[in-house]
Amino acid sequence: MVSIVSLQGVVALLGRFPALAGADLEVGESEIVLVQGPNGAGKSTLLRVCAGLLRIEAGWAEVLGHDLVTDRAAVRRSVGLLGHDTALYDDLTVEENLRFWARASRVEDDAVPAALDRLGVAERLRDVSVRNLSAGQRRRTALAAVVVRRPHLWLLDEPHSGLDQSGRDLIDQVILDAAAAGATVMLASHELDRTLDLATRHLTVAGGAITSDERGSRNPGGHDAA
Amino acid sequence: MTNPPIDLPAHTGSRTTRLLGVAVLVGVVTMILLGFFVAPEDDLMADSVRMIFVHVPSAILTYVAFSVTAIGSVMWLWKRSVWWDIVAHSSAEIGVIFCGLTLITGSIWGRPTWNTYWEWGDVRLVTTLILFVLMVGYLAVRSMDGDESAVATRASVVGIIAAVNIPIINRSVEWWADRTLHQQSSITDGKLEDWTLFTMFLGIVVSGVFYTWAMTHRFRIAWLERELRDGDLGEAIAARRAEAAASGGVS
Amino acid sequence: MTHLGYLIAGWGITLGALGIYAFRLAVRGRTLAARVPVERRRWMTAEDDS
Amino acid sequence: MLRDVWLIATKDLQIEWRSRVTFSQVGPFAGLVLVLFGFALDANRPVLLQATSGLFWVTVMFVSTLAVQRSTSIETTDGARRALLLAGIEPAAVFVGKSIAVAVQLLVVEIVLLAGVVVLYSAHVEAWGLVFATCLVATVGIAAAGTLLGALVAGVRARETVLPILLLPVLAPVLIGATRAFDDALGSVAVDGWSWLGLLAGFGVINVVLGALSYGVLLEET
Repeated sequence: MVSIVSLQGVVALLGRFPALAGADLEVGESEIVLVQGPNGAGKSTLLRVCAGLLRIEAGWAEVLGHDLVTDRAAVRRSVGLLGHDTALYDDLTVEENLRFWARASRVEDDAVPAALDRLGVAERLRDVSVRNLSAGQRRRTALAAVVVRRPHLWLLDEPHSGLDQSGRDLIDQVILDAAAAGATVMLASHELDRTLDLATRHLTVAGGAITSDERGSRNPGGHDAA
Repeated sequence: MTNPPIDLPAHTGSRTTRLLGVAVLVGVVTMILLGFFVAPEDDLMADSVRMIFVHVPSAILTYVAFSVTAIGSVMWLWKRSVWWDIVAHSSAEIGVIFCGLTLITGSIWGRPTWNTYWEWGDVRLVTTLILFVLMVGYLAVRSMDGDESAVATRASVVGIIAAVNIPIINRSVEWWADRTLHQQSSITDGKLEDWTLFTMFLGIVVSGVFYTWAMTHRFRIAWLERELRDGDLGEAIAARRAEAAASGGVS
Repeated sequence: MTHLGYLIAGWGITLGALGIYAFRLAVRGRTLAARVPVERRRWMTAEDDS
Repeated sequence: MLRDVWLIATKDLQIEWRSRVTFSQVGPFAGLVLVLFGFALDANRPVLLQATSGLFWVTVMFVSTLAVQRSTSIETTDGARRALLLAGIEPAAVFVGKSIAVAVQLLVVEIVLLAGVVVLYSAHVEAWGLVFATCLVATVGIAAAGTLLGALVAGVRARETVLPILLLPVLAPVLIGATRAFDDALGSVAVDGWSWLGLLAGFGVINVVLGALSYGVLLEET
């Protein structure tokens, strides 16, 4: 199995608070990993560490073959992170935002219309300023920006929040397609009823460490085991 | 740590700092005696020349202190050394005091000698004022909210910006004023009497010793503050892991 | 002595300000040190012991 | 690298073109300054003419703090800073791109101000070449120092007060140098204006280099 994420005893600080206090994790190709746990457990920090955004205070970590201790910037271009904020510019239109982020990430911006279609962002909305979008439309646009990048590792923090039923279904499908295409997905979520079936693995995070790690009902890269 | 040290004092002093402190006190008394009774009056400035004994040492220590801050800033960015970060912060705080004193004594001295409290045409005065504002800005950045290492990084960049820009500020003021009232290096042109020179250098030494004393105490205070605020990282990690254990045991 | 007023002001402010700062440092050090457990007052054991 | 610089600069300018946030703050402010000083000093036209160049550059200084604040808040309001890191753009390219956008906006303000002083104060420009060269070189320095310090206070509560405290003293050489060069160009004081351009250029180079080197650590930290 090719190792995509490999953490050993990782400690990461927010200020001086050890948000991760010795996390160990191995994630392989095409896995869909659900990260669950109470608020403040360290889920978002775990995703940010995997994205190469946080300094690693102690321990060892490798993501997509990049050593995060010595050079955490190198991995960034290959991951897609959907965080709590959507990283969209209010005064640009939906399409302009996506084209900007595509060019910034050095991918072709021809993929932009297709990605917007994929996320069900209606044609009439594309020339609207992001400022005028609803929270759900904004979230879809942000996820479209991740889709455009075609990342090898998807890091989704509460991807379902603020979305209607069709939006949630759409996100599940996007995640499944990504995994089927060989990407690895880690998603932090509280919506267990929805995500438990989706994931190939269930991690529980508490106190800045991974406290349980179970196989899910779905096999990596394959279809329903049931 | 087998024998716990007995009777540790609850203050930031030590034998060394007490020695330094005594040296400063002796130095100050000597300065007053030499400055007011031994050093002769100046032909031009009469007794007002005795202001030099507090003004010049303050000015020199200002630049020493801010140079240390600049070095500490570089070392923080380069090595992420907390030790240097505290040094930079402590030195800036003491430097601002010396800088303020330089401006105040300078302008008090300016009144009898130049007949004005403030002379915009004077290069060093104006540069020192700008430096003062910059370092107040440095301390303002220090007191901003945000996590500790972010604050240290922001402050370090300010320290470096100030250090890099001060020469060009000085240059610009120099050209702009195109004249300066300041004593054209009164130290080297031999116009000062021997005792005046000696007392001034003694003043620099005494201020330097005071700076060392204050730095030591200020450093230890900053260290204690960190200890109180963060505790030990190892303990924090242990506490964090205990949360995990409480919620179901580590796999 | 000429300019005595100016001199007293200049010297007084300098010594006064530095004195007050030194005093405040010492007081702050004492209050803080009292609140930190003995084993974490590092310099006392590491550098020199009085 | 150049491609990224262009991308960032056009993005910031496009945002300003759409929203006109900076312009709507700065326009009335600059107009007000011109008119108020006109009232205050008009009884004495020679004094007004003498003060023109200083007035011009003091206004530009204040405008620059507004422009920099806006330029910074574009990236901080919705976490775009983090996204820029993830996109893998060189921080130096972000710095240069944002500086260019700020500089272009400042240049527009300067042209408007220039028209203002010519019309309202009847300032007589003797050397247009010197005026434009000064604006260009001074603005590069202002934009670079401003963009760097803007990133430094980004996302902090007291940023509106801290930014001017830091930026204005750093800009002192620009204020002095550009004012002197304008004095020459407007014929109000007999100095050699071109010699001041060297100082302005030096300031620009130093602060562009400083910004390009340190923008990255600031972007990473927050």
